[in-house]
Amino acid sequence: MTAALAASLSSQGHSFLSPTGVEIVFVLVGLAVLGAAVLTVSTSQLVHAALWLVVALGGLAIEYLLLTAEFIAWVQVLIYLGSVVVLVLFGLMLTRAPIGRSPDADSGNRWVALGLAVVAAGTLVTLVVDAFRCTWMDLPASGSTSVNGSTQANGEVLFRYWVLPFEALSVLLLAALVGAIVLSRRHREEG
Amino acid sequence: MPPLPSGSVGPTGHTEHTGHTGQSHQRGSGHSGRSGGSGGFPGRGLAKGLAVTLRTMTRRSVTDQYPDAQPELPPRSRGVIALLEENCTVCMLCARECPDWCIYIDSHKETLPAAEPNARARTRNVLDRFAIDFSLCMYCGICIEVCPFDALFWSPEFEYAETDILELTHEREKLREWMWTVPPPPALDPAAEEPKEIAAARKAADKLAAADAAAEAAAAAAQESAGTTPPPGGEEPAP
Amino acid sequence: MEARAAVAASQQSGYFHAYAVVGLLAVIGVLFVASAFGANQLLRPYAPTQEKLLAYECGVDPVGEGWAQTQIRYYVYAFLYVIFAVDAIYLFPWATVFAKPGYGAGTLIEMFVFIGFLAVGLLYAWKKGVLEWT
Amino acid sequence: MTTALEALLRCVAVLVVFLTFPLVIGQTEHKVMAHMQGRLGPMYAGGFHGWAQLVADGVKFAQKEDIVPAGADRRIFQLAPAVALLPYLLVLIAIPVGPGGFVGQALDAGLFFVLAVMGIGVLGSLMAGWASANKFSLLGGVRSAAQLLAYELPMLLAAASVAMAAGTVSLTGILGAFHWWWVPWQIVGGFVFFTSGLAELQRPPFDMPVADSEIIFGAYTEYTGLRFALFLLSEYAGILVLCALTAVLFLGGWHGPLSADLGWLWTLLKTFALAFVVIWLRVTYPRLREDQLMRFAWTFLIPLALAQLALTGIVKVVIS
Repeated sequence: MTAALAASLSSQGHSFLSPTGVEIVFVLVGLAVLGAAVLTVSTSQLVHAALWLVVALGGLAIEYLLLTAEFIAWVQVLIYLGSVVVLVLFGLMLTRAPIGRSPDADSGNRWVALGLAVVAAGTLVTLVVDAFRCTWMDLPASGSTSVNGSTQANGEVLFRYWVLPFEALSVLLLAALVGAIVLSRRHREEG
Repeated sequence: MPPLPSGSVGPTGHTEHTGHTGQSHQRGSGHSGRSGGSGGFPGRGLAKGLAVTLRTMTRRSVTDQYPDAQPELPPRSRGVIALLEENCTVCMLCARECPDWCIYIDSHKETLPAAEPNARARTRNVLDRFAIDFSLCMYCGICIEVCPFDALFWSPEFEYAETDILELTHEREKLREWMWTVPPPPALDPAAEEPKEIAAARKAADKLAAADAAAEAAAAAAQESAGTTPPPGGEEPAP
Repeated sequence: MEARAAVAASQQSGYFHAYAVVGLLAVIGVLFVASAFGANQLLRPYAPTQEKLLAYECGVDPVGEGWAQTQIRYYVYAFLYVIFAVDAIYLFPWATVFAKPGYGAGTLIEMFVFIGFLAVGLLYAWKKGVLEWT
Repeated sequence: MTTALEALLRCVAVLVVFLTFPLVIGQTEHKVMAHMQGRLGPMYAGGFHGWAQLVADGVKFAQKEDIVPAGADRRIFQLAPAVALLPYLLVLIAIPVGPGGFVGQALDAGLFFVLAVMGIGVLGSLMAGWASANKFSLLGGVRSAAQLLAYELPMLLAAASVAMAAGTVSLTGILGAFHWWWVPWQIVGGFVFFTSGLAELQRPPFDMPVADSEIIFGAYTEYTGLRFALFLLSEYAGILVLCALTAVLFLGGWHGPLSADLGWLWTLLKTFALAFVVIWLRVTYPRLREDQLMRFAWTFLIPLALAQLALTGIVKVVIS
């Protein structure tokens, strides 16, 4: 399979009519991510929702990989799976997530939420499609080891052109840090 | 608290904590633990701990390969309690002193006919049951200590595991059988004082012998009648 | 050098081939676990009793529900971690380029400024006693 | 087709290593721990010094009843061991053993991949802890999550230091750029990496999440049979991965005296020497308390890792 995949890659043209293995896998994983995401918001078991979120985020990481955004993919796994999800589970445990259904997990205005979600998704899709309509990005040619989304490529771009935002980010992170500490301390004084 | 001893332990004797180090007293002024101390570097205690385990690893292990090789038990090992039934007078001291109440004794009284016409008939306790429940016994040895007639002994035998806990109650036949495994009491030190019992027995035996000798001598003297002088009584002990 | 060339040759298809192999290993791993569970199902006895299915709490019947109040201060650590992890991620792309020609000391200082800000945050947390347990 | 076949072979080889090396480490632990305590350890199974003890254990585990507590969340409870185990299998493929492509699969972002995937394993503990419907399990699960959060960061920082030194995040690339003087240069980072790795694996003295004298066996309390065995396997596979990674990142992996053909031997030697250290530490030190654990990570390891980063950066810019 891999050989076929590689062969089809090397002779790849810009066409949706002859889908390559990568594109097929991309669509399949995308469907899985969609399913996991729907389950995340529709299940009435809190921890199950968090675990479905793990599946969705992990699937997204695979999508990144398929788009050759190697660096972002592993950041996704490291940050989102490794910590945000742990954080989510933490929160659930601290708020007494029971085993089994929690009937009060439904907020009651699910239709409003669904509408909002559809609007947001529509906006995003329109935006992305409109912005990159005919822009083709070459996935790596065979034989090259450097990928568009590799760590090094990211580093080059980041530290050559985007240094100031990068430094601003540190201030943002510092603000978040101080904010978290202040909030948690107030919480403790109250409790 | 750091995991290893620290605090106000004096410089001397600190090396004792490492157990069988075998090293001479290096100046152990630094207290172990992460804090380090005067003279030591931080983490000295941690390094010491590592050294101890590593050194132990290079030594021969002390494990007895038990089922393959019998262990060498020290004298007076507490394996199982043996009963010398003949010495038992059913005084019940052992059963009463047992902290676990694991000694069961049944007996009845028997009246012996009087030996002489004038004497009273005597009663004697006859042992019906003597059992020790080794599933309860905690091997404290109090019963053996309190027995005034030397009827209970430690035996070093320890292989009497059973698949049924009830089997661990050893009845008197079994307890009597254990007697055969009781080792002889250890020999005394060469210069030790003679045990009281032996001294008393010897004294009694000597007295008896002297009395016999005296009687014999008296008889001989009586036979040889008055003319001769009695034999010198120098060997006779003073009464 | 020959070896290097051989590596390059064997990795001709590069990126996608590499991750395809990783994916293949993932599939093999899942198959392994699944077959282990399957074989286990055939081998093992199944005799549940009510007592066996109780939660184990050192031999005492469980009291209350299977939920214990945990310390909220874990949560602060989790916050701290997320923020610092985001920071640490940036070290990797930086690490690959900062010593290359055209970057040099300037890039090093940029990163020091970045880390400096976060170190200030850590000091703040320390000072505020967040890192203390009690 | 040959490429596919070769890939399959490599994957199977990785699986075999994954299933046997942890057993070797486990048996070594049996023996080393015993001798460090003046004992002999297992002596019967297999005849010679009990070499087959873990095989026997495995057979026993496979035959035992698989109990799912009545109150448990069945699916998640059953899935948890697989989630804990598989990340280590995946990581193993990216670790280079010898020069010239002697690796499961070289990845460009190898270091990153390894760090990211290793972090997933803790989800298994967390799932197990929550799904068991047992107070002690839940405590254990939360503790292991807290431990991951505390120690992932110093690990990342220390790994970043190596990436800086080599100028790449590919594991083979790092080894290609290695010089012997990296060992003293990166020794602090190596210490931080190894220590936080130990803590992530929940090995003593960082075994708060399974503290058997306090919370029975933490998240794994309710597990029996094969699922329990898989959790144990994941622990020892974790030791293997951690030691191999430390050897590759900080001790030069396949680099060593003598001919380059023996590179794989050097990697193995270094890995097992580190595994010995893991066991040694377990025997020597008592368990840390939870607050000591947190303090150790945040106020000792992280500043140390940051200092190493600064040192690496300065030295690197100076010499380039």
